[in-house]
Parts: sequence; structure tokens; C-alpha cells
Amino acid sequence: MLRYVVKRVGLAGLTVLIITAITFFTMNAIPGGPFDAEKAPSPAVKAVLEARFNLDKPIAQQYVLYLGNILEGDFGVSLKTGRDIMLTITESFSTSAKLGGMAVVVALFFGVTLGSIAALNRNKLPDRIIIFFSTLATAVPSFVLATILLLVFSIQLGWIQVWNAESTNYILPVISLSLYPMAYITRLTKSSMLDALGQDYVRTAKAKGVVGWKIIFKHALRNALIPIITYVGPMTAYILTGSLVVETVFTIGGLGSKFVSGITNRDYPMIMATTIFLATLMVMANLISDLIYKLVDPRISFD
Amino acid sequence: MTMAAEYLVEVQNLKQYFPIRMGLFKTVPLKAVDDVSFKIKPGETLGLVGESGCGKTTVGRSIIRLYEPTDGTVLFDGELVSKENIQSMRRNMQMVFQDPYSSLNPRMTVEDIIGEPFDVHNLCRTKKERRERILSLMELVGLNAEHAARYAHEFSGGQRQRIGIARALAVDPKFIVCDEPVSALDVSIQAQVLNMFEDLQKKLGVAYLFIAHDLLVVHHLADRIAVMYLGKIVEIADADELNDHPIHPYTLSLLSAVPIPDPIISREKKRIILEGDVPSPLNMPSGCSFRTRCRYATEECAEKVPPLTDRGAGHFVACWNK
Amino acid sequence: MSEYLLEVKDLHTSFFTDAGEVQAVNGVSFNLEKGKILGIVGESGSGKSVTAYSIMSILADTGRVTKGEIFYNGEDVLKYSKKQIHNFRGKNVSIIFQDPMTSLNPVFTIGNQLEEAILLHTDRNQKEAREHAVKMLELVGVNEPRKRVKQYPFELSGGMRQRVMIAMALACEPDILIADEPTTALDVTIQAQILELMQELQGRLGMSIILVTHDLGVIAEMCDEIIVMYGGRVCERGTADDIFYNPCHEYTKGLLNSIPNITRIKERLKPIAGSPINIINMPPGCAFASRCDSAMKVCLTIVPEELTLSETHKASCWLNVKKMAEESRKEDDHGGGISG
Amino acid sequence: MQNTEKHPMKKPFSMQLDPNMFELATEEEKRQQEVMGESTTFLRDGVKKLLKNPLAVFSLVVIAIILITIVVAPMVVPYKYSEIISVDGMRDRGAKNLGPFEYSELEQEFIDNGGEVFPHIFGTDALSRDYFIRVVYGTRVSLGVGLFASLIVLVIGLLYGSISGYVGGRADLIMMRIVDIIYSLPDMLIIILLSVVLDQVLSDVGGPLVNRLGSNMISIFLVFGLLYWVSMARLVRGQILSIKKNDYVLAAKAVGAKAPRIIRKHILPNSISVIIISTALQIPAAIFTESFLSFVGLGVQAPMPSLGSLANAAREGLQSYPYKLLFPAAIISLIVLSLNLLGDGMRDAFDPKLRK
Amino acid sequence: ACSNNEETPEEPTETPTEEPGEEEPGEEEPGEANPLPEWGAYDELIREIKSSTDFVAREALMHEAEDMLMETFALVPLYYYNDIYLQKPEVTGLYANPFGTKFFMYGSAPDNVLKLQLASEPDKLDPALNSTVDGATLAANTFIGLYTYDDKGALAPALAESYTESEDGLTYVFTLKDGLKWSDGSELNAKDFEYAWKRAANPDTGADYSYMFNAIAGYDDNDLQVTASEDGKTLTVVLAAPTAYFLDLVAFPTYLPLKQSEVEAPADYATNPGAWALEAGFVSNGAYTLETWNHNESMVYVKNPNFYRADEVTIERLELMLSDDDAAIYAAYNSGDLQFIDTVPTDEIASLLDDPEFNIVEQLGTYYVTFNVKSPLFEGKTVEQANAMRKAIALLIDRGYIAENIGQTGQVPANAFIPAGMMDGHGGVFKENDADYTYPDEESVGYFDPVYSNASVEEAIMLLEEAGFTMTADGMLDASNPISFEYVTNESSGHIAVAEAIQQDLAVVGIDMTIKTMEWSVFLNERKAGNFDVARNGWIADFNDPINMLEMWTSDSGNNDAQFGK
Ligand SMILES: Nc1ncnc2c1ncn2[C@@H]1O[C@H](COP(=O)(O)OP(=O)(O)OP(=O)(O)O)[C@@H](O)[C@H]1O
Ligand SMILES: Nc1ncnc2c1ncn2[C@@H]1O[C@H](COP(=O)(O)OP(=O)(O)OP(=O)(O)O)[C@@H](O)[C@H]1O
Ligand SMILES: [Mg+2]
Ligand SMILES: [Mg+2]
Repeated sequence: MLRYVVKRVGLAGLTVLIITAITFFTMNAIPGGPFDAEKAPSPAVKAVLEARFNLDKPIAQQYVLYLGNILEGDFGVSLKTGRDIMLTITESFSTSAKLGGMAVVVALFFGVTLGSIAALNRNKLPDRIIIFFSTLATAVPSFVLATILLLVFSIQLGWIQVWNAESTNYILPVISLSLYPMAYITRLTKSSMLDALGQDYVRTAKAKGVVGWKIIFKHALRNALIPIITYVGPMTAYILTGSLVVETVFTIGGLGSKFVSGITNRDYPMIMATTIFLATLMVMANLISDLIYKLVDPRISFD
Repeated sequence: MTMAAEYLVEVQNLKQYFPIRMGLFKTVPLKAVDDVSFKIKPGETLGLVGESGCGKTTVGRSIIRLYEPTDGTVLFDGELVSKENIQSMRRNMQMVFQDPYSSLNPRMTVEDIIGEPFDVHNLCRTKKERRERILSLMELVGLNAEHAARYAHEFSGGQRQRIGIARALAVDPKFIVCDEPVSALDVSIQAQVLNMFEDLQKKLGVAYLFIAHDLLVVHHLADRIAVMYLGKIVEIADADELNDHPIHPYTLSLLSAVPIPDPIISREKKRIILEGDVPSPLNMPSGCSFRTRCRYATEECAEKVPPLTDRGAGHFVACWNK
Repeated sequence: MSEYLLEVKDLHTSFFTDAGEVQAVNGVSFNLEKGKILGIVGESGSGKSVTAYSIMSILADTGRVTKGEIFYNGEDVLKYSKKQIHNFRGKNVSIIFQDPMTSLNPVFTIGNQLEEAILLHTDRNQKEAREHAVKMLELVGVNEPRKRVKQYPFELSGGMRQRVMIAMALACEPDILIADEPTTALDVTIQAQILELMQELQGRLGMSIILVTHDLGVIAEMCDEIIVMYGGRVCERGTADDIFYNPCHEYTKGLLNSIPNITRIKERLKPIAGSPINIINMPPGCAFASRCDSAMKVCLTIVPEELTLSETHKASCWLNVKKMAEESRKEDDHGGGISG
Repeated sequence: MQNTEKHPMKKPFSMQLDPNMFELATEEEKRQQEVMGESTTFLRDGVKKLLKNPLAVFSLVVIAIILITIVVAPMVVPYKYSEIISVDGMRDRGAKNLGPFEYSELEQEFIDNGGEVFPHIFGTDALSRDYFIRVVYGTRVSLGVGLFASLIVLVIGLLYGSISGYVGGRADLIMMRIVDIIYSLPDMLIIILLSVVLDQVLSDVGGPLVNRLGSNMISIFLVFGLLYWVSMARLVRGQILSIKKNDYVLAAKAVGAKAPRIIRKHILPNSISVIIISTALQIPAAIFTESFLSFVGLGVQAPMPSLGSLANAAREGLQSYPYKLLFPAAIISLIVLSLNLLGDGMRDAFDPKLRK
Repeated sequence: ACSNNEETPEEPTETPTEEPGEEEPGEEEPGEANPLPEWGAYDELIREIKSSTDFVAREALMHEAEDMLMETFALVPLYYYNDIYLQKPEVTGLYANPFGTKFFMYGSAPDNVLKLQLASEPDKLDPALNSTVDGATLAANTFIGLYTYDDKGALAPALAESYTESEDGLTYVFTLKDGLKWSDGSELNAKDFEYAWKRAANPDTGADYSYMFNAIAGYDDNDLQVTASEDGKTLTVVLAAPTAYFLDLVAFPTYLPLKQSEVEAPADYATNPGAWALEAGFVSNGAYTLETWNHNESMVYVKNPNFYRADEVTIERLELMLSDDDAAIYAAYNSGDLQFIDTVPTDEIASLLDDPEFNIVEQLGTYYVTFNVKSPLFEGKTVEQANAMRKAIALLIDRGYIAENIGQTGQVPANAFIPAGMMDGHGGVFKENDADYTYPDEESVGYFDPVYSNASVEEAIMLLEEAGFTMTADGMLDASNPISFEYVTNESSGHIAVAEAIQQDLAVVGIDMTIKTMEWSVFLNERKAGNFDVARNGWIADFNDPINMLEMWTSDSGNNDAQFGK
């Protein structure tokens, strides 16, 4: 087990390294630099700035320098704002994680519940309704959904403030963030639940005299969870790293917009750091979901 | 200028190890077949019995080169079967599979399934010839020729197995590996298929390697029987000889364990119940692999692998104590 | 109070599928005496398992008993409330399934699954249940039971799992054990172990067993009484000797002729022609008629009634009727002669 | 056995039967009992099953209506998607942001003078263009993007997956590691990076086709293809691995069939339905990606509309003209919903794993 | 020097139309007959303007320069910018200057709290490093310099008590007010100005706007001629040439004072000069100090009691929504969560035009289209033909339609590059016919009649024929000589809409224009590098003098997108 984790972490490190290399060289291949502006700064200033951030060196050397700095724990400062990148990322990640965490919980809870209900009422009305609406929920682009929520609840009904300097209301963001994964989990739960319910061991449990609901929650659900875990791992990583759409529409200072603005600004250290961060998170989420897998399914063995 | 060899198939020291991946770089060999030798005469049936996982299927597949053997040789009609000549060899050696459901492509019609060997080896010059030969094969195995255009999933198990047999017969093979061809069938259907194997042998003179775990079936069909345990042949003899005078303790218990569909006999019969399970082929016991379940096991058994020795009249046994 | 532990009367079970109603069981009746082993043989798809599941009320969602009664100790199981059914299952009747690989829940330990039944049907507490589970494993000959209860099904071999299934079925000392092809998935040597075990336990615990199988050999070794099923109906019933030495239904005869027999090992087999019937298009007459060499016109149109041939032996075949009619005509002629 | 006690043997009943009935039945008569069902193929069977699923049928109808509309509408509606409405040859400045079926003053005047003006079914946009035709073209573009992107995904995924699955061994191991790495790439970054890079590359090398479509759109195809082929590759590989396990592949080998034939005749036909369905399910994903790119500002080339860019543009006038968001958004949702439901239905109907 | 591609020096071949040695003008590939206007004269002219001591003559020179620019028609003015915002009726007294900077402190709002939106997260709060309009607004409300703008948008002294200007107009001496303080209560004096200016002008600081100091002597040698007196009471500035707009500059954010000890407090000051103003709580001297900053969400400013006019500051607290999603901002405004918003979704504008909450203020700037004079589009033409061709295109554009339907806020269609309302440097307005200068199109005061008409189309057709194109009888380009080119713009619905309108306009004579949208950074890069035929462009003046818009077109300017003289 420990060996497995160590091995996976090693592999993850390699993956992240490859990803940084890909990112570094692609981002440098795109035209445009961080100091381009509608009104160009004077060449002397630009030269100073580029020298300050090593941008005047050959790309390969820049990459090596960058990696060296990271090893020393220095992710640098944003070329655009001068803020410390590590600080920016941790701050905005804590926001994203708070929002994302709630969304994951909501998505999981409702998704699994609704999916189970659909499975137990297969081809009956509740099933069709749940499936129709959960499919519908996956059919609305997130920015449309967020916009409509804003329109209805903030403007038409006036229930929720669009913006408040002191405190951010997370209800609408959580809804728009969790709806898609929730719907997906619903559908996934339904199919894996149906699968589990059709298994022989469920029949065994029935034959033992186990009561209906206990069959569902003890015997079927646990087995049905296995494919859900595979989805939830990366999904959590995605959600925790923030969503540009939700952050933009609901004015939330999360990681998602950092990422996009980093790219549009050609804020190289920002792009690199966010990539490393996201890739690490993704790889970690996969690792954790594999470990949870093991908890749920004893058949999985680590060698 | 080949002289007809005495033996159609000669298997010599056949070994088939599967590399089992342990982690990213390490592999462990799984000795599915470990040093197996036997011979089959033209038109003869050799039965191969043994418990699940003992390597029966692997032997069959290695012979017709569905697996590249780790070691050992197979001679067919005196000629060494190799990578190079396997394509032509496949016109002489065929296989019938255990599962009539998964061995027929559900997206192909019966005609195409049976015709596949023709297509692969370009055996038919015209469409008409192809069709005629397919229809005659169908007739040979007792299928209704009207059903040539149907898909395999529309047939019952027995009929499907017939389709599989027709496919094997398409190239006029001299030797067919029958890998538990009746295990998946109902008793009533099983008999039809067994009879068919018998008839075909009579009519076409093919030799069979007939693999099964049902001793009664093997006994019914085979001229000689080989008993396998954990990748090795532990006893090989004439069918009746083996039935009447089994020597190896494993054969003994195997025979006694077969349920006899005759109340009087079975009431009198004394079963020899073996203790425990077959060991994992990844973790084989030293020496004789049967010793962990053998009541006659001695220290010697743990040290040396018993060789297959002749006990007279073509009866070979691998045991130190019997 | 009935003299039988279990009486099944005219059981009809159907599945309502996309393709229409599948009448899997079509009027099956039988009785099970206390302490006896009843064997059910028949072709694949003949409704053996469905009969067993109907008794336990563990049919798939689409299945329903459409007609008939099942009396357990004189009470109609089909009229049980949900709660009574839960109690009935596992406590009074238990079942072992064919495939020990899939019938155990892969994500729970052996101990957990054994205890579940024990906790449900007895008032033992967790600890006592665990003790009992260990005891049961010991009973079915699992070595090191204390270690095994902590293991997961995938860590055990097939034979071992089937023993666990048996232990689980016996944990609450049921009156009836239904074994649905308990050894089909196992090797012969392991099968012998399991059959031996079942026989021994049956003798020791005195329960009744319904043994469902298609292996005539197993039936011959194990059963006191035998039912032969074909196409959802019982075609013949009797003791082992009746069935094996005096088969009176063409299907049974064909079946016996189909298996290589140790005594006439090299003889040519006499198979039953044709293929198993398609239960969705059940013919009007005898289900077996189309495969029967001696089928008569009546066989194709009218379902034969069950005819009692001896105290223990009954069969549903028009040939018997014909024979009896011929005999009675002869008898009449003969008798007439005598009296006349 | 109870029968014996209750009803003593009913000898008479057999006597009442016609003795002819006890004659042996002919083979002919027997065969009539044993009719083999109508020959069905997987396709016919699946279609039958599909048509029984109300959600799938609903989806089929919706998709059909949408397809017919986007084919027929441009022939019927006299406006072009990029055309600023002009009345009688004069550019109509008052025709912007009309509501559905509204006419501008100029148009009204023209109508009053006996002229004929085709109604603006969805109104007009801020640049005085007919909104209906823009939505129709947007649908065309979005569906086109979806279709082509899925095809690219299919081609790359199919090639990669089949090589990995068929060759197996170490090659498979390495190829799947690469897939894992691509999987862990933050996709938003890649989408944006790639679409910028590709845009650049394409406009440098681009020929007339690239210009017509706009390099943005092509880069959307490519981005999508390059990003999402991994899941297709995994699927294909999984399919191949599971089909490879089937005995009929071994049987074909035993008969002497070589790899190309095995792939063509055995593996492909058996995995194709699953692959096609998954490809079809990529279409909604591609439409989504396109709409997200529109949100970020990397959508299709103006003045070409796409549903995503229309919806995104409509956010600008959300409170004054909410229906402008409604039309494209509803059509995206309908397409995606129908395709998903249809895909689900097809999976249920055609996936051999689900049937026995 | 042109600055493109300096950060990727090893990839000079990326942009194919470029020659590596572009520093020397005139190094063209031989044979390629591109009708390039001779541009040395222009460069010379600008140099002359910048050293001219006679403001009247200077105005004439500037007209001459604009004539040169407009003669090429490489710049096609579309309209002059204006600035819009929405402000709730209960909020009053906010005002803006012509450069888009807003001043909040003397206004009034309920509870003295103003909830507003300017833009998304500001890049830099260090006024010296700022280069954005919203950043300038933040700077103007947190810092105060020698001069500022009053509620009429006019220059007014702030910390400067008075100033004297030397006879030759080259030396300014500012006297500061008494008792000035930083927000931390410490004393503020002229030395803080000297420090701040020298710092901002020093290239090592890396301020985008450091060139705003190029009017001051010593800028080029990094030895800015600014000295504070020993007592910190006065600040002496020596200019390189007389500069009419120097007070404008003094009010510019880059000229705001900074407290040296604070600025240099962070350890990484040398490599990260803005580090001191990265979080709330930094020391400033303006009306407000930053209290809290939730990045990408909100900023809260509170009144600075040490502000020199603190008693007059009525709004005590500013709460800023940091967003750039127009729909969300507008929603927040409509639901009452904001009282002032600086952006309005374009499609909503139509419904707001008559709304008293909707404010339009003039802004000094021009929205225009740039032709790349080196574009292959003009290959084989003479200079005059190329000019005619561009002028034809300029005349084909329906500016009124663009202003009315896309701009929507009463923008004035432009017919000259220098916007109306810009000063002429000696007390008058530049864009007017006067005794010394009349515009080529006297009537409409500009280079052409900005009103689209059949006449302008006809003139355009004539011009096209002049440029050597054959036209069909119905006024379409003959198929034998098509014109097709690509119009590049960045991804923004407004810009795209303009492009779409132009596309339709040009289609009238059969010119085939395709639109290419580019991601912002790419767009900037490509436009500067000259990898385009036609590009959208715009310039908002930094200060109120035409030179600001003329000097950008010298051949060595980094903003010379038209590639004059390159
Ligand atoms: N392709 C393979 N890769 C790895 N191991 C294999 C492979 N094929 C077979 N084995 C292993 O080799 C051993 C022998 O398998 P084989 O299928 O030959 O047994 P068998 O005697 O045919 O059993 P059964 O009666 O169940 O068919 C088993 O342990 C099996 O798991
Ligand atoms: N869930 C179900 N839905 C539809 N039909 C079913 C279902 N379960 C069983 N059947 C049908 O009922 C018939 C009887 O099935 P059953 O399982 O009882 O056969 P069996 O005699 O036990 O056969 P086997 O020996 O193969 O186990 C079969 O034709 C089968 O197809
Ligand atoms: Mg096998
Ligand atoms: Mg069964």
C-alpha cells in the first residue's frame, strides 16, 4: 500500500513534469507577450521588464531557470500584477475550494439519491421524470444556466443579491456549479444501481430475508458506488479548481478566472503555476479516488 | 515425398508460460503447461481431462499455435510446426471451442462464419462454389440449409456448436482440437453432438484431441485418455485401461468423484474425497504438484518431480509411490 | 396440519417482458416431505430455477406467480405479508445458487455476510452472531474459520465459496434447503466434496432439500424423489429407481439414453432429436411432442394429464394413456373372456 | 402422489378421444410445432427496441424537426445571416432589435404601400439582421462543429485505441500512460492555448477553405479532437480488449485469419455500435465546448453565428431582449438533450452487453 | 524602435512579412513595388513640433502632420469616443475628466456609501505603474498630485499652492501647500514628488508610462531635471522644450507623489517595484485609502482623514464590485446592489438613452481603422493610387450607422484623426477652421464629409477607378480586379459589430472583406508587427494635446501600426 502510493506519487511527479514542459513550450509559442499593451511601453522599459523576468533568455534556459526556482519553492510573481503567485493561488483556491466543496457535496448527495430512486422505479414515471430532467440539466451550457439563474433569482425575484462587498452568497453559484455533475451522477448512479440490483448477490441477500431498503443501501449501493468514484475523483478536481463561468457571472475570486486571465495576459509564471497546481490536483484526485476505490472494493489490490 | 508418419501429432516437452505482470516492470511466469508430451495417431481420439485451470485449453491452443509456446515442439505429420508454416498447417489442424455463444461472431451470418476459412485460404474460386461447399458442410453437421443467411444468435446452443464444427471442418483438417465442445450443452443435445463427432471421425478419419472435464464423455469418445494436473500430465493410458486400472491417486479420486447416473451403482460407490483445492499455478508446490492433496504423499514427493513412467501396455504414470 | 412440509399446487409463473409474456412455469405441483431430498431435473430453461425462486418469492421484477398455491406447513406462502416473507426467507427456507462466484457480495467480508442472516433471524447479538458464523463455517468444513470470516469472497476458491454459501443457508437452521445447481460451476473433485457435505449435513440436521440440477448423475446419487421437468411442466415424477429403471416419459427415456453410461460406455448414444423448445411460442400440446419419436397426433394438440403408474411413479405422456387403454382393452377382452 | 388418493385413475377420459389421434404424428406435423422465429438482425431488433423508448422517439422527432428546419429555412427565408436588413434597397436603420414578428417603421410603410416583407420570426438583432436566419445558421454551424469534431475524435481515438488495444503489451502500457497524461492536462488551458496556437498556424498555412470557415472554427474542431480523443481511445481500446477475449476472434485466428481481417470482420462490426453511439454523444460535448469558447471569446469567426456565440452575445441584452438568449439557448438544450436521450436509448437498444 | 518579437528573439521568422533589420527604414526587398509614402519628412516634422517654442507655429506644424497622415488614408477615422456610465438618481456630484477618470469624493450618496463598479480586478495600484483607465480612476481617488481636475473636467491646482513658469517656458517651480500629510499622518513634501517622478521615469522601474516624462529635461539620460527644495516646499522642473500641456501631465497618475520609505519597504522592492501596493493598507495621500481587497470580488475604500480636503469629502466609503461581466454588472445595478456602473451592456443601451441615470461624457479619443501600408493589397499601385484606394474605402463606410446602431451613445462620426475638442496648445481648439488653417473639407471641418450618402459612394467609385480598378456599370468592382482583404480585430462584440457593418458597406461595391478575430494579445502583437491588411484601432488621448496622437506615427514609434516608414 505505502509502496503503491510512493510509486503513484513518483509517477504523478513525472506526469506533472511533462505537463509543465508541454505548457511552457506551447505558451511561449503563442504570439503576444506579457508586456504588449494597446499603448506600447518604451523599448527601454520593455527591455528592463524582460530582463527582470528572464524573458530575454533562450526558451530552454528559461524553462530550466523556472524549474530551478520552483524547486526552491519560488513560483515567482505575476507579470501583470506583481503579486506573489503562490499567495494568489492559495487565496483563490481557498475560495474555489469552498464553493467547489459545497457543489461536490450537493451533487453527490442529490445525484446518488435521485439516481437510486430512478433505478428503483425503472421505466416508471419517477424514473422517466428524473432522467428527463437530469439529461436536461446536462443540456444547458453553464453560462446560460448561470445567467438565467441570475436573471430569475436576483433580478426578477430579487431574492438574492447579485453582489455584496462584505459577503458572497454561494447559493446560486453552488447550484450552477453542481447541476451538471449532479445530473451526471444521477444517470451514472441509475445505471450502476440497476446493474448492481441485477447481480446474483442481491438475489442472495433477498433470499436471506434482508429487508428491501437494506438490500439497496447495503448491498447494491456500495457496489454501485464503484463507477461513481471513478467519475467523482476527477470531477472534484475540476470543480475545486474553479469555473470561469460561475466566477465571472457571480463575481467570485476563484482560480478559474485566474487561469484564463493568466493566459490572455500572457502572464507566464501564472500560467505555469496554475497548470502545475491543476495538474497536481488532478493527479492527486485520481490517486485519492483510487485509494477510495480500494476502500469500497476490496478486490482491487495494490502491488 | 513425405512418408506417412506413424503419428499425426507429436507433442514434445511442450511448455507454455504466461508472463504475469506484477507492477510496471516485473513479470512472473505462470506455468500453465509445464513439460507435456504425447502423441496422437491419425484417426485417433486422445481425451484430455483435468480440473479447471490445469492447462487443458492451453495445451490445445499451443498445439495449433494460437499461443507461441515457450518451449517444446509440435510435429504434425512428421513436420515441425513453426511460425513460418503455421498458415498452411492451419488447413490441417482446427479447433472447436467450448462456448458456442462466444465462439461465433454475432454480426456474421452462418454462411459467412462457415465460409471464413474459404475466404482466408482462398479455397473457393467462385461464389457459387463457396455457397455449395457451405451448404454441404451444413448438411454434414445436420443444419438446415435454409438457415444459412441467419445470424448465430438465432440458434440454440447445440445448433451453434454444429456451426462451429462446420467451420472447423471447412478446411478438411486431419486433426481437430475439441476444447470442451459439449460442456455448455444440455444433456439431451450433448449426445447429438457427441454422435456427430463420432460419425465425422468415421467418415473423414480425423483425429481429435478431445478436452473435457466430464470423464464419462471423454471415456465414451476417446481411444486414449491423458489426465492433467497443474500443467502436467500425470497419467496417460488406453481409455478402458485407465477406467479399469487407474494408478495415479489423482486419477483414482477423479474417477470416484464422477457421479454415475445409475442409482444402484452410485449407492454402492465409495467416493474418494480429496482434501483442499488445486494450488495456484503461480505458487506451485515443489516436487510433485499433487502432493498437497495426496494421501500417499511422502517426503520424496516434495523433493523431486515424478517422471512419467511406463507401467506397461502404454500406461504411463507420474507418481513416486504407486 | 398437512403431512408435507411444502406443497406446491398448480404453480404458474410468468415473466412479462418486451417480447411478451413468458410462461416459465406452467402448472407445477409437488410435495416435499420432511427430511427428504427432492430432485428436480430438466433441460436448461425448463423452469427449474423459476420454480425454486417462486417458492422463495425472489423472482426478478418482471416475474409474477400468476396462479397456484405454495403451502409451507399448511400456510400459503403467496399470501404472506412482506414481513412474513422476510422472515420466511432465510429462516424457514434457504437457497444456494449455482454460481458461488457471483452470489456472494464482493465488497463485504464472509463474516459480515454470514452474520447478516443470523442477526436477521435470531436474537443473537453481534458477538454471538460472529461466533455462530465461525461455527457454521467449521460445520461446512472450512479450515481456519476464524481467519476466513475476515476474508473477502474473492480471496476464496470456488469450492470454498460454495461452502460459505451453504453455511449461510444453514445458519438459521431452515427446514428446507433449496440447492439450485449447487455444483454445476465446480470441478468434479470439488463437486464430490460439496455433495458429500450436503448429504452429511442433511443426515445430521434432518432438513429437507430440493436439489435442482440437470446432472442425472448427481440426481441418482442424492435424491429420494425426482421430478423431471420439461417446458415449464412436470413430465414425470417418482423415486430414483422409478425414473432410472422404469422411465415412462419419452423425454426421460431420451435423457437417459443421451448420457454415456459407465456400463455401456462405448455404445452409441441415442440422442433426443431437435432442439429445446422456445418457451415464448409454447405449442398447444405436449411441449416435448416435436422432439418425440413416438409423438402422436394427440400429442400435438392436447396437453397430457398426469397418469399414476404406481404409488410413487407418475408421468404425463399420451403413450402411457394409449398403452393403458390398449391394456385395459385387452384386459376387457380377456376379462370378458373369463367372465364370459 | 396425492392425486392417487383424491381422484382414482380416470380411465374413461382417455377413451373419449378419437382413436385416430393416437396415430403417429408425421414429421411434417411435428415441424409445424417447431417454427423458428422470424429472422431478425441486430439492427432490426435494436430499432424495434429503440422505437419503444418514448424518450428516444421524442428525441428523434426533435432532431428531425431541427434538421429539416436548418435545411429548408435558408431556402425559404430571403435574408442572409450577415445581411443588414434593407427595405427596397435601402438600409433600414430602424430595424434593429425588433421583437419576434415585428416590422420596422420602414418595413411597415413598405407593407402599407403594398410591398411584401418576410416576417422576422425571431425578430432582429442589434445590427438589424434577421435573428431567425442567424439562429438557423448558428444551428448549422454548431451542429457542423459538433459533427466534425466528433469525427476527428473518432478518427484519432479509433486509430490510437485500436493500435493500443490490438498490439497490447508494453506498447499499450506506454500509450495508455500518454493518455493518462493528456487526461490530467487542465483542459481549459489546453483549449485556449491550442486554439490560439492553431489559429496562428492555420492562418499562416491556410488555404481558401480555411479562410471561408475561419481558422477559429477549424481550430475548434482540432482543439476538440485533440483534447477529447483520449476518452474515445480508451473506449475503443476497452472494446477491443473485451472483444479480443471472445472465442470467435481466436476461432478466426485458428482458421488462419490475419490481423487486418480480424479487425475488419470481427472486432469492428462488434464494437461499431458502441463506438458510433459514443461518437454521437461527442456532438453535444463539442457543441458545449464551442459555446464555452464563445463565452471566453474564442468562438467562430464573425459574422458567422454559432449557437454559443449567439447565446453569449444575447447576454449583452439580457434584460431588454431576454428572448434573444432564449432562442439559441433553447436550441442548444434541445439538441443536446435529444442527442443524449437518443444516445442513451441507442445504447440500451444496441449495446450487445445489455442484451442476452 | 519597433518592439515586436523582442521577447522571442530566436524566432524572427515567425512573422513572415518582416525583415530582421527593420531598425533601418528603407531596407525593403528590391522589386516588390509597394507604394510606400516617404516618411522621413514626417519624422522630421514631429521632431520640429516637439522642439518648437512658438505655440502658434507649432499648431500649424501639427496641422501639417495631420495632413500628411490623412493624405495616406491609412488611418480611417470612424468616430470620436465618448464615455458612458449609469448612476442612480440618489447619487450625485460624481464627475469625470476627458480621459475617462472619475472622481467620487465630492459627490453624495445615501449613507455616504457609494457602491460602484469600474472594471475587474485592477492590475496595479501603484500609480506609477498603472496603465489602465480604471486604474487611473483608482489612483485619482487614492492619491492627489500637484494638479487635478475639477467637477467641470478642467485642470485645477491640488497640492500645488502655485507655480511659476520661466520666460522661455522651460522651467516650472511649484510651491506646495502647507501641512500636507500622508494617510499614515507623516509629512508630505516636494521630495516625495521628486522621488516619485524620478522613479517612474527610470526605465528600471518598468513603468509603462515612463515616456510621459519625456517632456522633462534629462529624461533620455535617466537624469530627470526635477529637484525639490531642501525644505520640501518647492519643486523645480526643467523641461526639454516648452510644453503647453505640462500642467495636464502634472495631473496624470504617473506624476503622483509616493512615499519613498513605504515604496522601498518590501524586501523584493528592486525586482518587484510595485510590491508595496499589492494589498490593502498601503500609504497614500488621496481622498481614500484601501481598506479591504477581496481579489476578483470587491474592494472597499474608506475616507482618508489626512487628505488635504478631507472636510469636503462627503462619500465616506467606496465599495467596488470587481467584475467585467457586463450582464452581471448590469444586473447588480438594476437590482440596486450597485449605484454606479462604468460599463453598460451594448444591447441594453437603446433602452437607456432617455434614462436620466444614463450619463454620457465626452472623451478625447478616436476609433479608427488602420491600413497596413505595406500590405500586399497595394502591390503594384502608385502611392497616389494606394491613397485613393484607401480613401475610397473610407468613404464607403457608413459612419452614421456605426455610431447610431453600434456605438448608440451619440458618438460623433469622425472625419479627422485628431478628435474634436482637443486643444491647440495656445488656448484654442485644434479641430476648427481658423485664420491659419482650413480643413480640406471646409464645410464639415475635416478631411471628408462624414455623412454617408450616395454621393460619397459615387466618389468612392471614382476613387477606385482612379486607383486603377475597372468598375462595372452598376458601380461594382469588375471581376477582373477583385479587392479582398482581411480585417482583424480582437474578440469583443462591439468591435466585431463594427467590422460586420463595414463588411456590409464594402460589399456594396463588391469589395470582399473577411473578418478575423484574434485573441487580445495575439491581436496586439500582430497589429504591431504589421501582419495584417486592415485592423481596428483606437486611441484615447493621455493628455490634451495633438502631439499625443501625432508622435505615435513616427517611423520608430512602437505604436506605428500602419507601418509608416518601416
Ligand atoms: N492468456 C493467458 N494469460 C495468462 N494466464 C493464462 C492465459 N490463459 C490461461 N492462463 C492460465 O493458465 C492456467 C491454465 O488455463 P487453461 O485455460 O489452460 O485451463 P483449463 O484446464 O482449460 O481450465 P478450464 O477447465 O477452466 O477451461 C490457468 O491458471 C489460467 O489462469
Ligand atoms: N427474468 C426473466 N425474464 C424473462 N424470462 C425469464 C426470466 N428468468 C427466467 N426466464 C425464462 O424462464 C424460463 C425458465 O427459466 P429457468 O431459469 O427456470 O430455467 P432452468 O430450468 O433453471 O434452466 P437452467 O438449467 O439453465 O438453470 C426460461 O425460458 C427463461 O428464459
Ligand atoms: Mg479450458
Ligand atoms: Mg436454473
